[in-house]
Amino acid sequence: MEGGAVAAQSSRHEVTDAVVRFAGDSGDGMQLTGTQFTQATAMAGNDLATFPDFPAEIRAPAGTTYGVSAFQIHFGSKVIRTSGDEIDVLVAMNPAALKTNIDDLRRGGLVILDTGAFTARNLSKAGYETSPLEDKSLEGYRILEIDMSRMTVEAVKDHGLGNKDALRCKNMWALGLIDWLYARDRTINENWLRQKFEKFPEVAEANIAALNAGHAFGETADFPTEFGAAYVAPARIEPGTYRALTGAEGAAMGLVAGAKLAGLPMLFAGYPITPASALLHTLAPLKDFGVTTFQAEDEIAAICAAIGGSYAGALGVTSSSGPGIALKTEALGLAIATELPLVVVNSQRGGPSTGLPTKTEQSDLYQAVYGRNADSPLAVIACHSPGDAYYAAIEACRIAVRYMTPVIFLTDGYIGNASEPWRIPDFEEHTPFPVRFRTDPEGYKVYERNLETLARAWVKPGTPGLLHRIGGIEKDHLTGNISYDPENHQRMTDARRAKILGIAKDIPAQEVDHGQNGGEIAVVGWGSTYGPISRAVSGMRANGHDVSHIHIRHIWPLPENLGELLRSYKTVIVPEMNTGQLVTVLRSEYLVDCKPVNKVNGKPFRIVEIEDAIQAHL
Amino acid sequence: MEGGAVAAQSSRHEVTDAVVRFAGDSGDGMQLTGTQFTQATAMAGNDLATFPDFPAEIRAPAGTTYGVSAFQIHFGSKVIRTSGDEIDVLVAMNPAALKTNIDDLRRGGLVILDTGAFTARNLSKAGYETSPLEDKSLEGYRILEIDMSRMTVEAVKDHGLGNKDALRCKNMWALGLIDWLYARDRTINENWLRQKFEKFPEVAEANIAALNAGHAFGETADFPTEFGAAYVAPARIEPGTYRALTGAEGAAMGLVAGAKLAGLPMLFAGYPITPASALLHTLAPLKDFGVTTFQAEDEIAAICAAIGGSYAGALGVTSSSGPGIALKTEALGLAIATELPLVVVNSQRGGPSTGLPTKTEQSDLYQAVYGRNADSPLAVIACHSPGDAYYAAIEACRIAVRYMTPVIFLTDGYIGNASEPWRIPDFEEHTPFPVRFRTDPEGYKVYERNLETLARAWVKPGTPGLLHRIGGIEKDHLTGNISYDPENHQRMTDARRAKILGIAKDIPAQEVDHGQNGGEIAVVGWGSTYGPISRAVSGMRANGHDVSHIHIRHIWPLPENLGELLRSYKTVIVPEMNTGQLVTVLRSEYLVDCKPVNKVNGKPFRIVEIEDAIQAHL
Amino acid sequence: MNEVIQPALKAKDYATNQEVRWCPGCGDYAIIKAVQKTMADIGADPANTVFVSGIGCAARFPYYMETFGFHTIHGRAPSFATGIKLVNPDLDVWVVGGDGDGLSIGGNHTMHAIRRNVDITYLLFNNEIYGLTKGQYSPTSRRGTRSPSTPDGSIDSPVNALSFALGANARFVARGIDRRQDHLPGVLARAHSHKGCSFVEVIQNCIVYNDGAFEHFTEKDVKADTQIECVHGELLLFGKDKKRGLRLNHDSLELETVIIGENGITEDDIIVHDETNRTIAGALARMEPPHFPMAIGVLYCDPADQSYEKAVLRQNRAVAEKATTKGDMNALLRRGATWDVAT
Amino acid sequence: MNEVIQPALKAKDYATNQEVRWCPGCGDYAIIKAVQKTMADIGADPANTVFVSGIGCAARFPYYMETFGFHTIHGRAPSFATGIKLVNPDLDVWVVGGDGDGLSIGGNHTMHAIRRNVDITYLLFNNEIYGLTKGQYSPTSRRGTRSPSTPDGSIDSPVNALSFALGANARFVARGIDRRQDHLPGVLARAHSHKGCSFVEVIQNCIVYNDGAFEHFTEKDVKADTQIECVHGELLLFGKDKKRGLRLNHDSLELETVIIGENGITEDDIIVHDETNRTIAGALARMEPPHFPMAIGVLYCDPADQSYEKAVLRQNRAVAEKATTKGDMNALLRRGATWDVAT
Ligand SMILES: Cc1ncc(C[n+]2csc(CCOP(=O)(O)OP(=O)(O)O)c2C)c(N)n1
Ligand SMILES: Cc1ncc(C[n+]2csc(CCOP(=O)(O)OP(=O)(O)O)c2C)c(N)n1
Ligand code: SF4
Ligand code: SF4
Ligand SMILES: [Mg+2]
Ligand SMILES: [Mg+2]
Repeated sequence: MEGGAVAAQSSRHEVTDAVVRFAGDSGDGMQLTGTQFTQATAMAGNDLATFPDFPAEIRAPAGTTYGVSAFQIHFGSKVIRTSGDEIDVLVAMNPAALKTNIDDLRRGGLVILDTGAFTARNLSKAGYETSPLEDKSLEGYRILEIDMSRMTVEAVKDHGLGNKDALRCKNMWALGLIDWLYARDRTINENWLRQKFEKFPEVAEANIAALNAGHAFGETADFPTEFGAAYVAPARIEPGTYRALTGAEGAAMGLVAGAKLAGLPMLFAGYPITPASALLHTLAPLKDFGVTTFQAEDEIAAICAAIGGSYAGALGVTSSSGPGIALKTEALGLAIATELPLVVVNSQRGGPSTGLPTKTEQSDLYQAVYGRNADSPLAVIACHSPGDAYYAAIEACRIAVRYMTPVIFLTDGYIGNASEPWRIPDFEEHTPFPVRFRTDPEGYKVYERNLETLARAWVKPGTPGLLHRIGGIEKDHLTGNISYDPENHQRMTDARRAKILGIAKDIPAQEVDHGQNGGEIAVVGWGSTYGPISRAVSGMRANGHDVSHIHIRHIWPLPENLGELLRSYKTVIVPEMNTGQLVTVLRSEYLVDCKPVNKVNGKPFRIVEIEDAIQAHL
Repeated sequence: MEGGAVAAQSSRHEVTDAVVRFAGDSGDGMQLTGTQFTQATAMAGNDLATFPDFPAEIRAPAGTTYGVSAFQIHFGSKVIRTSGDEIDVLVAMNPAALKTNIDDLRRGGLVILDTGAFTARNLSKAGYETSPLEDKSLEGYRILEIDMSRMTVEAVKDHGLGNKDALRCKNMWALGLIDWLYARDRTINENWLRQKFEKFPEVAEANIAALNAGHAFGETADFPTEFGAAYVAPARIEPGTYRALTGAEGAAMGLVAGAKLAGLPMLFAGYPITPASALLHTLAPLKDFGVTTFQAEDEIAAICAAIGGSYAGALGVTSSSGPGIALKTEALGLAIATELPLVVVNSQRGGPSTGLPTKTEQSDLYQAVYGRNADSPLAVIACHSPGDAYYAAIEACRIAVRYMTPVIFLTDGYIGNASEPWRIPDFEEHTPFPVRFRTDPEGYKVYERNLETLARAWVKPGTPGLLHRIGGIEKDHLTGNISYDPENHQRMTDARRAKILGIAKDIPAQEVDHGQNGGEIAVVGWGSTYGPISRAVSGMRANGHDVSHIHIRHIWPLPENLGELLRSYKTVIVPEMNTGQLVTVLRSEYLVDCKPVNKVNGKPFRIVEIEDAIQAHL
Repeated sequence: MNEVIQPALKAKDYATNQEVRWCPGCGDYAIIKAVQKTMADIGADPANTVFVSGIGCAARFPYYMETFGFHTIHGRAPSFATGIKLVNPDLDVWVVGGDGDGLSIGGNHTMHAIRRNVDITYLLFNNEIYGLTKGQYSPTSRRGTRSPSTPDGSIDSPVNALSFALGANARFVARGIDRRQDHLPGVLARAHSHKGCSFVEVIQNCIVYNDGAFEHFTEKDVKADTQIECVHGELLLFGKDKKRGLRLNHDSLELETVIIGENGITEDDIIVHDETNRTIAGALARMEPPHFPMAIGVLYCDPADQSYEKAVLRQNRAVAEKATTKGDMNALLRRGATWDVAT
Repeated sequence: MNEVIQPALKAKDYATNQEVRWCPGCGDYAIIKAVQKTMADIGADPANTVFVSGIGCAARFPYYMETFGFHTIHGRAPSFATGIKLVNPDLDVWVVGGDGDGLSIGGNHTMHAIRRNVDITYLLFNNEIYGLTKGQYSPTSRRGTRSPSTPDGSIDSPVNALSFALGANARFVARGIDRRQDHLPGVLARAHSHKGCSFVEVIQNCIVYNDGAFEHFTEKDVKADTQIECVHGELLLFGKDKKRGLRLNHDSLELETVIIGENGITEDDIIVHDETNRTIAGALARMEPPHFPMAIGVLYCDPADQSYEKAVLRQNRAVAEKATTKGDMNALLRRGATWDVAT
């Protein structure tokens, strides 16, 4: 939290940005609290980024450390690119939440905790031998001890809830307090509560009472001065209509938009898996957008149904995360061989195997680019933020239908769950890329290629005069009949490769995100490392260092100018949340000595980690 | 066929080597004929290499071009490394066989054909509009027209077979003729016939009669002089006991040997697929060698059963080819996470998708090295010939059990079906690598690592005092209990990587197969390109060119000295039967500008193709 | 009315010009003949018909049908077919595959297509062997089958295709035989007309790797005594002179074969085939020579009110009609809380 | 004799020290309790016992059992178990998984483990939902189930776990209920003692995503009238005072529920449970409230002469004994034609 220069609002002191984390038991409703605070913050015109951190268990026994659920938000009057390296304010609803989150609090940061939950039983469940409120373990932090439990029960007592239900309003009490702290308009939260509990007005009113009580408490509370009532000016952001957007929403709407722009219905076939299921859930209700969702019996059936859908003339989309994508590889080969459009969304998570399903990682790039038997080229696109997921998904659809090819669309658990304010585009401004199915029987050859794109024509079954057969055995380069001819196989292999490599001509040249073409150091990233790299590079540039940020969306084929661009820097470093995967592709393609910077602990990079990596090469 | 200098045997002229191809209908028994000629040739002390080329159909209608089955053998008194670029002698049992094989005959080469099969019907089935015996299309070749059909029927008429059965002896007639041509001892074939038709002595005798008739015909036939009775001196090869060995046999016996050397029973679980099934078929009868084979319901069940087998304390082995291996990737991740030994054999074939199942390709290297979700390192080993398959398979087993890791063992359709004379080793001379299961409960930690190999201990369920649980969720680096701890995940990721990279210390330094360390050009190969590269390089060295051959067995991790070695050449070229896969790994690892030389038409490289590629860089 | 009269298509009009590449004498030839005859009988529109298959000899089928065809990957044909039907329920989709394709690697997809009741006609060619991969035993091979992968005889007991389908809640289950050209087209036509997933096992002789596996009930001289044709509403009789029949043992609830005229048995003892009876269908499906005749024909047919893809479509339409966004992308993008940032 | 007497283990001795991470109130707690009790009852040797599971809430089971445990990947547990048994048939192998694990992604492996008759005890926890992935509908969910992936209600009809198992030729099929602590251990003990694949469906309440799905037959006040305990050789009676029972309609061959004393019904009309009768087992498996009670207990048990892995082992031994190479590697390497090249 940087000190603000001018107090803009009466007695409030101004801060340019702050990082708040709400942490509590899975049952404490921390995700809702965080989302509501995000909403109010967004409406206040701040820029922001969030990072929800779920426990792996569905509902772990109350009070355990592994049952802690947290939601972090970073907001400010400046452009916000990450959810923040360190926490300024930690709201800890119980000892376990304190224990698992305190290490991320900056020295001198503020802890607001619910003493009512610091019972001996809860302390011991959290593994505390002595109470941190009594021993010296919290020295160096500012502590605000509040009996939120009691005060909540007190606040809602007129609403006729039992003690257990009353206590469940505790998160709203905390929200009220933090709303007060940053001068949020809590009517937004009130409206939401009324809508959510439409059928249970007494519950809505109890929650609102708690919210108000927390807010009122702020006025009288004894905050350490530097944490007193703060004011965060609206960020200077592009004018327009905004909404909060998660990566899963961004990807879902981008796919729907892509299908619309192609003029196609969509068949989305998936099988639940964390964190990919969010996409299925988001799309399932969108039946008025020509979306049919199909929950298949497994990932293989899902991709096969999606390919069947494309074969029949829809945009086939399938989605999973690493282990599920692994199961789809054989069928992916068929989509490559039959040259049908398909979008395969991979919401990456920690691996190998079941790994860390609820943690984030970028370790499926190898799988996307190389992970198939045979020479099986396809296109790979990665998004780098929730808002970017929308545009990247549209681009994935465009390439799929224009080139009659599967496209792997890489996102990850972090992007999927994180949210950011998003300037809503006008759909009419997108350039459509309507598909023209072939209907003319005259001279039709199944594998004849468009001279520009090298794509074959797309024919819907049901089209009179165009009866034909396709399959996974090598096919004659014109008729599509089975062919065992050696030269034909060479020709088809070359054509499949040329088609995919040719996409490079149809994508934007790689730009430098921040900095200049050429110089000392380029930091090259892809996917969800965007925020920390961007922030680290701009910070270091502000300090006069010659360092630039390049972020790659088109992982395969790579932009045509990328090799030249990379060669224009003395040093290229590549931070990835894996053991070094993009770096392999870049080194092999361009023979540039790119240096890997790796982190594989299930958490996004902190800005300082990128800064350190840059420092090491200065 | 190079002219020989001295006539070593009476009236026969000596040749140093020759390439003969038997081609006929699938029903004509060409594979048997080829194998029998191979046997007799091997017994005569020649070195040799063979290349069987099956049709894709089980049993195509007689007389069609796609039903042609061929068997090529290259033999000589010199060291033979490939089955030959061009054919010297083509035996064509029908018009379709002539049509599909004539292009591979060298100019001036000899065609021996069965005029009895050149009926109007067969000519038209083969797609000939005019008879090649009458038009000028065979000009430039030497043609020997023999009515083998009639002469066979004639020869066997005393054996009481019907006309159809009599005609089936035609291949033995052809064999007899070629036996005569190269002075083979046909008692070997006779003995085999007697054994094969043990229960049908009249069939055996009829076949022998045909064999003898063909042989007798040789004496009187009007061969073009340069193709007359030839003599091929025994090759100077290492003394010892020899046998003919196919790649499938080599790999199978290597796996059995590997398990024996480890002191383990083997559970081999597979699902039929061309060309991998041969391994299952070869192992299924070996029940007295502690081998249990299991034909699972699919490839996934197969690898899971194999992992289950390893978990229970056997050497788990699974085998498939590209599309089937793709299905195994998810489970492979579990073997990596649980750190259990496993050998995964991939008999590569043409792709993508179903592709060209009966044709060869080396296009699964990406899949082997990179083809998994997450950071999932494992070891990859490739064999380069039938005999080498034996030793490489042993090495795969050694690494799997010593490092508690899955090992992918790459072979291909060409190696699997090809055969070569093989000097049989004395099993007692192999160095055993006995597995010691942990049985001591004292201080047991599930993921504690051996300091040298970084492998965890292998504990069989059923061992008292060592109860424990493992699984695919990230595990604590000591206890093996589920751990979501970020630092632990980093630590385990690093450990998995370090373990595999550490294998590099335990494998031989890369040697130069032919040539010297450093110089103008290195030709780097892997797998079944060994023969043509070896031959091309030695040929060009004999002509004074500075070119060396390096052949890589350990694809991952690569030998420690490889980078330095590659850097010691001005030019490195990498021929592969794919669109450039090893080249990606080498370029990325060593930043050496390795040049790909690619061929993807389902057939092995010809020597001249490698020579041309070398020439282009001289 | 200005209607163009299409001349009726004949069986051979449903054959492509591609050379058929099954082994000479393979049972698949007979089956494709029966299918092409059925197509002509029902007047199928080639342009509206799709044959989808997995991998195997049987799965080569689509190449020889003058319709649309999709030769996919091993075991997954029902999943492709489901996707096709979800996008275009009006297409007539046939799935063809072998016993390995449909019951080994593909068993799960077969099961789920059946239980979902996707409106496809699934023809499973059972030759009790893996033909294409050269003769390994399959999940329908009888115990003791010697094959390249079981040189000493197979050990696992086989799955019965029709019991399996019934266990997966199939609503249409039938059996035909490659050699029964007089009978098979009728079964196929029934299967095709059933709305929902119709599952047909077609007994098929693999002349190369499993020749004669079924001769004990398909050879001319034995077939009358070893096959029973199930016809809804008719007595379950068989034998040359239809003197043999099936009776239900009311105590054991098992079927028994009896001879009319012997031991006082009359036609009244014989059960009438009721193709809507699930229990009987199960018992018929399990019958095998030598103790029983093989049941052929439609063993079970009890259509659901609606097939899967039709119901999906209906739900899609109903929900879409009620939706407030009405397919407007801008409305979707703006759904939920929004705020304006002014210049 | 100098034998060390092992003190008998108690149920709690089969529990690990790991914190159980199911949601408070989850039916899985009751099931593990029943399993641990069963282990004590049968005197299971922890060191000789392996729990194998796939992925899902249910599949976390092995972590909580003080035995060997292998938590594998989604749907494939039966395949791992098959591998384990083939290597060491003496191990006591239990497979545990949810309805998604065993019937959705893993349906095929379940089927093949059953038909092969691998000697494992397969416990399928059916909560009619995907618990671990937060509540999507499963293949056993009833039509119309609203879930995150089917916000407007599911459309496909569910599979019945026991019909499916019977269709796959299961030789042991049983059903238990999480809340029936008095009954479940008995079922588990029977399943365990069966040689071959025993398949047990355990009805399990997911308190978070599908709470109350089974209350219509598990709640205290209704359970007597909505559950029927199948006991071999005993009448199929249910109801508070055992006045209700199952009768067979000999024409339709369907089961009917009847009340003794009404319409002249006596105990003689009620069928005696014969657990070796496949036809009855099928009908019992299909029964569902409200028209029928849920059948629990051992519905079918008809052991084969031998389990798969035992038969494999026997064949291996027999063939090995007759082999001329006798496991001698040098003999193997030299098998077939060889020749010598002299120096
Ligand atoms: C993923 C995969 N695994 C294995 C194979 C090899 N394969 C092709 S067809 C087949 C089985 C053939 O048997 P079946 O389905 O009964 O058909 P049939 O040839 O007998 O008609 C197998 C195992 C394959 N093509 N793909
Ligand atoms: C290959 C793969 N696909 C999907 C998943 C995600 N997944 C984990 S458990 C599960 C289903 C859980 O349902 P069920 O098997 O019924 O178990 P329950 O949680 O209800 O006990 C799914 C879809 C996965 N882990 N792996
Ligand atoms: S192998 Fe058998 S099933 Fe396949 S085509 Fe030949 S005869 Fe038919
Ligand atoms: S989600 Fe359901 S099944 Fe899973 S632990 Fe919680 S209550 Fe049990
Ligand atoms: Mg078959
Ligand atoms: Mg479940």
